[in-house]
Amino acid sequence: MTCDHPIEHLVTVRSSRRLNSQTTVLTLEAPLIAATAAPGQFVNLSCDHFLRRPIGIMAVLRHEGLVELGIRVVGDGTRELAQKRPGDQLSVLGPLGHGFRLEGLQRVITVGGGSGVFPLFFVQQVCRERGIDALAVCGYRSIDESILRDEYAGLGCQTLFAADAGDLDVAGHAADALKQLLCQLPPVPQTAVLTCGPRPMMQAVAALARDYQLPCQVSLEERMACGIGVCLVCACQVREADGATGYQRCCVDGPVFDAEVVVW
Amino acid sequence: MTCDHPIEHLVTVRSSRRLNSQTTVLTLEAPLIAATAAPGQFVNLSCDHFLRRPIGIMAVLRHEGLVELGIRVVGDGTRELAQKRPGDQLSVLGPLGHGFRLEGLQRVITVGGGSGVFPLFFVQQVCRERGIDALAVCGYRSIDESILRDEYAGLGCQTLFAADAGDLDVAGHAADALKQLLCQLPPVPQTAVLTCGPRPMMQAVAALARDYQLPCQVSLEERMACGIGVCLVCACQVREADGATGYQRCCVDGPVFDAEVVVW
Amino acid sequence: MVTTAVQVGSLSLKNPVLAASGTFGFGREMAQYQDLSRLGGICSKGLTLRPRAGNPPPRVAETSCGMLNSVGLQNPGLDVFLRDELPFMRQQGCAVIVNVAGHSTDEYCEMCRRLDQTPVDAIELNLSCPNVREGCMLIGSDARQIESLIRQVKQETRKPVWAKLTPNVTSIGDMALAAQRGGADAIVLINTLLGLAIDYRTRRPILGNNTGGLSGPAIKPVALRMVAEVSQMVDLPLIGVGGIMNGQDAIEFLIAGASAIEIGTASLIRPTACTDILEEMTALAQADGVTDLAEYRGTLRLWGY
Amino acid sequence: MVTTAVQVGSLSLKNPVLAASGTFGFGREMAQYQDLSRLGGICSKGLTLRPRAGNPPPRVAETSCGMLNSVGLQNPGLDVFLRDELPFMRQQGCAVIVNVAGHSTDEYCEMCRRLDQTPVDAIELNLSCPNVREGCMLIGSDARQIESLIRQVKQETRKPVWAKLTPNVTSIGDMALAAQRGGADAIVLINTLLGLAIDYRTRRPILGNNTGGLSGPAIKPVALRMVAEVSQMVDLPLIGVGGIMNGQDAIEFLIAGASAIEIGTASLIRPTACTDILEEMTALAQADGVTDLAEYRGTLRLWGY
Ligand SMILES: Cc1cc2nc3c(=O)[nH]c(=O)nc-3n(C[C@H](O)[C@H](O)[C@H](O)COP(=O)(O)OP(=O)(O)OC[C@H]3O[C@@H](n4cnc5c(N)ncnc54)[C@H](O)[C@@H]3O)c2cc1C
Ligand SMILES: Cc1cc2nc3c(=O)[nH]c(=O)nc-3n(C[C@H](O)[C@H](O)[C@H](O)COP(=O)(O)OP(=O)(O)OC[C@H]3O[C@@H](n4cnc5c(N)ncnc54)[C@H](O)[C@@H]3O)c2cc1C
Ligand SMILES: Cc1cc2nc3c(=O)[nH]c(=O)nc-3n(C[C@H](O)[C@H](O)[C@H](O)COP(=O)(O)O)c2cc1C
Ligand SMILES: Cc1cc2nc3c(=O)[nH]c(=O)nc-3n(C[C@H](O)[C@H](O)[C@H](O)COP(=O)(O)O)c2cc1C
Ligand code: FES
Ligand code: FES
Repeated sequence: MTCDHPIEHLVTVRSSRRLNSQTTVLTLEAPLIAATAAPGQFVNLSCDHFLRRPIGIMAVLRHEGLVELGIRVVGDGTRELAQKRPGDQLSVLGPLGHGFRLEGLQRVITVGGGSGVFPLFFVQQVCRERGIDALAVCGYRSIDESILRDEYAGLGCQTLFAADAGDLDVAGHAADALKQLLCQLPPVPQTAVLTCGPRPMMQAVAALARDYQLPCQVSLEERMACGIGVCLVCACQVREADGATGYQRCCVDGPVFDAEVVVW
Repeated sequence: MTCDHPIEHLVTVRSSRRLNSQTTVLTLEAPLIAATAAPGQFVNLSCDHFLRRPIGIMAVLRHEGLVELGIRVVGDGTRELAQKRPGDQLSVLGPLGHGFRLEGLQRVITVGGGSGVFPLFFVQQVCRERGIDALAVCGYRSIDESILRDEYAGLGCQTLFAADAGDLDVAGHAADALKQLLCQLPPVPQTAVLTCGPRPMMQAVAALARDYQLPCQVSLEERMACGIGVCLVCACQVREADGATGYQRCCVDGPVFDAEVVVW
Repeated sequence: MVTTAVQVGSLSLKNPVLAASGTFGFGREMAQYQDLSRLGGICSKGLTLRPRAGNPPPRVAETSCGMLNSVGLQNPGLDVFLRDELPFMRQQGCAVIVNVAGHSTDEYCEMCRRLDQTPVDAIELNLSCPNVREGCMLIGSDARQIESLIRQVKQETRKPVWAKLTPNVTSIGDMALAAQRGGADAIVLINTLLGLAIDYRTRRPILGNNTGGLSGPAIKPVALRMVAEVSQMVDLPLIGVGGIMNGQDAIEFLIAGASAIEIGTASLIRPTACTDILEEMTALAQADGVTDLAEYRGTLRLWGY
Repeated sequence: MVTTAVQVGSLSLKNPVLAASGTFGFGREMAQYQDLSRLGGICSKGLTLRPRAGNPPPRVAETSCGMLNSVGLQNPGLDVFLRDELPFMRQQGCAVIVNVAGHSTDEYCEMCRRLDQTPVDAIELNLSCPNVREGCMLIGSDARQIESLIRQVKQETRKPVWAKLTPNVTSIGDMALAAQRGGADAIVLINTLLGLAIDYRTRRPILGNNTGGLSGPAIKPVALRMVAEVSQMVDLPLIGVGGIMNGQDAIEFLIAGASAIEIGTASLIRPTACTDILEEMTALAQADGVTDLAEYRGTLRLWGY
């Protein structure tokens, strides 16, 4: 029980790639994280502020020992992270959390909204590695705010892009695009819907999956401190086995939960 | 009364020159400060810590608009300042305080101890500009800890270097060297002793000056916050005109005081 | 354009930004760096009846996101203030609030009586200085003494009397209620938290007075809580102070229930903090579509109520 | 080699570093990242007699050099703790301190009675949780209730009883004296300061519970002051907590009078904070020529005394 499992890593920024005015992909030299991370897991990054910032893992390059993170600037911490330059160092805890469960699945449909497309890209990467059939739905506000479109298109699977503004494949939310996809899709056993994005979008996706009797996993966000399960500040309300509701820790019991247990 | 006199300057580091393991000279692009600074004045520098750090002005290059600061690393704030690189920016308040009074002097003897030699170098610079005869005494722990020796030697005036360790001109403190100097020095009217360094050294220098009936000005250090006279935290005990002791503000009433008023 | 004028009881301020006591002197030095007529007002350095030398140095210790001070009310005394400083302050074109501290009820009363005859806009009773042994914080930690002091002081002056409270109490609400009962015209929250810093090498307190008052962003959450707590309990105008460093902080205090705010330690880091913060407030309001800063006041919507 | 063993009353600790309650869980997660036998001890997450779900999220708000939490004593209840967690904690090779909170004296007593029969090393009475409406901080803000609670609890158990006090009081000394009169074996200073954070856009408190407890380096000066103040007033061993982020901070608390220290929020930023800080303490001691960490205790030399 008293192993010295390294959880804190001092990592160097390899490169930084700006996607648009609000979003940046950071590539970190973090071989230990790259070696063990599973899709849906996240890291907790130091910045100039008091608390760390949780960011999902977008992709790993295992051989190069690199980890990619997609960062959307919403406040001072993410702004600072998006401004990191090659050679900068930061302290990273990870990989953290309970990711998506892919075991036993034959087909996966990822449904991402906004920066939710980042961690789902890692799901796609792993599905390819494991030979799981995978389709993708990505929703954005508009073509201008769309991100990772080339990367998703490059996956070579069926991919639908939706935009509220109507300037991509489907006009509407990611859930609308998912509906369109599910209508035409021949049923395959062991199909699951995995979703990440704004809460109302995930709720709509979960409802749709339920209608189609597909299991659904959702990646929740909650304000965190430790990220490792000791402080209980990241409580998510879930339905327990006995039907009562209770709190689970987003950081270690999640961030990925079965849609069925989530109390929306 | 409602002028907008700029007191805060966002300045860029032009260069940084390491003198020894503990001391660095920073050159800042600060034309407004360079234009108006007088010897004995200081600046208050932003760093990663909550309060600014007061640092004396070591020299100005008025034509280039540059200000030189000599920084001795004693804690986290000075460590960070000493690590600044060309191009880094920092917020600087200055020039601040009441410097040395050179008006009417015909000869000046500067007596510096340790990092006290920094601000006195600026005195020497201005004495040359104004045609005031100036001599210098610089005291250090040892030759290894000595700083600005070439610069002082390059002034072309009589300069004595003292070291406790005995490995420079005079074995002993700066006050011992001053004594040696005063013994051999033909008296000149309007001579003053200006000193900066550790408090006990300045006290000894002041006593010696008194013995020789020379006016003496000392540059005091006190913990500061605002540096501009509004918070009263930088109290120095002085003897008032009526003989009673009271507090004056190191930052604006000083940092340079007549040795006569200082309560040691 | 954003309307900035606010009322603190009967006193009209051109905007809600006041310079806090003890971090702005009497405005003289600050006037070199900014146009003081842009401020809502200035609270003088804390005054006592007779001159005070203050505490032995060092008087400041840096802490994480804050500082301790132990100035101990160094001031020239009321007479010198009235003669040498008030005329200058009065000329600056903003409200003049005089911060007064006494050893005893009598001293507070005498100072207020004398100030009644002067052109000051309001009297801020410092019931909260942690750096002097006598009076002040002792009175300010006891609801009965607060009430009785204010009641007596109010007999001596028709000027608005503001009660500046200390956070070093079990129930700030009880102290505020006492101030209200005594007849205070406004409540100022908060003065500094009592703290200690140690030099681990010398094993000595850093401050010559051993302890000092903690100010700066470190205390903002405590100040904000006290403003929100008191705003639910009393009907008086509140003035929020504690760790305000920028326009957003200032607006948070208005939302919590303050009619005006005071800027303390921020002025020590940045001499133009008061005027900068006012500009930031109006810029944020504009971006928010708020046309009058007073609209923010007390708009905090608590959860579950 | 630096001797690290310290005594807290009758309890011997292999070193003065304890993990504070609420920031270390029951040690299970932390055991993955460090050898817990290197610690002096672990204080359990605050326990109540019956399971508690805790407060609605969000439960954390970042502040300048600190954070607010409003967990609200989420815990599985004493029974589940004794069955599922205590055996694991007991195996880690360090002292086990159980942090207990009750709605009422009866609950505190019942929990202590039950803990008396278990292999825990000490009971830390949480008289200071700012995040629950009942009991706890209310009791902890009233000297009489503190005294009477501890007196009754001491009837129920022979385990050392530590009183963990809240800083949200007018006189921490009075509370500590009351704990001493009641028969406490040690005093733990401090729990969190009550604070508020506001989202200025939504005009809502950030925390689902509206207010929360402020912890981290922001509060260190207050904690240090309270330890020094209480150490001059009571004869009990003190345990210092509040904003300790490194070995130097920890030693400052020893100098102020603490026999041991607890690391809270630092563990959330850095999972190995407790073991790191112990290492830093011994390295500093070595550099100082101090051969026994206990030598630091209470060596603060105040000015002017
Ligand atoms: C498991 C998880 C995975 C995430 N993955 C990504 C990702 O891949 N890409 C990405 O751009 N963002 C991601 N986020 C959101 C990201 O953590 C926040 O945007 C970020 O913390 C905001 O910090 P800030 O300083 O910019 O904003 P501020 O609003 O200034 O932050 C203030 C405080 O609130 C917290 N906070 C604010 N928004 C959030 C939020 N949405 N979730 C959690 N805490 C928040 C901050 O961590 C900080 O403590 C993820 C969040 C979680 C919980
Ligand atoms: C008028 C004046 C001129 C100075 N000129 C120079 C100079 O030219 N070169 C130089 O190297 N140093 C100079 N100093 C000293 C310098 O300000 C301190 O060494 C520096 O503030 C230490 O900061 P720190 O973070 O490294 O140390 P820390 O000890 O970590 O600082 C903690 C706090 O104490 C204050 N403090 C610590 N030591 C001093 C000190 N000696 N004087 C004032 N405040 C202190 C810091 O400013 C800070 O607020 C001067 C000080 C004054 C008052
Ligand atoms: C150096 C200093 C001196 C102070 N002097 C006084 C004073 O004389 N009277 C007073 O009521 N408050 C005084 N205060 C308290 C401030 O006015 C203010 O209430 C407190 O610092 C919290 O606000 P801040 O965090 O913005 O500084 C002083 C504060 C500082 C930092
Ligand atoms: C998330 C969190 C949960 C806490 N839970 C408890 C608790 O259950 N019982 C308790 O006595 N103190 C609790 N505390 C208080 C800490 O034990 C400690 O007293 C306080 O945080 C100050 O120390 P620090 O600044 O090192 O965190 C909690 C603190 C935090 C941050
Ligand atoms: S963030 Fe601490 S338990 Fe989840
Ligand atoms: S540092 Fe503020 S008055 Fe001198």
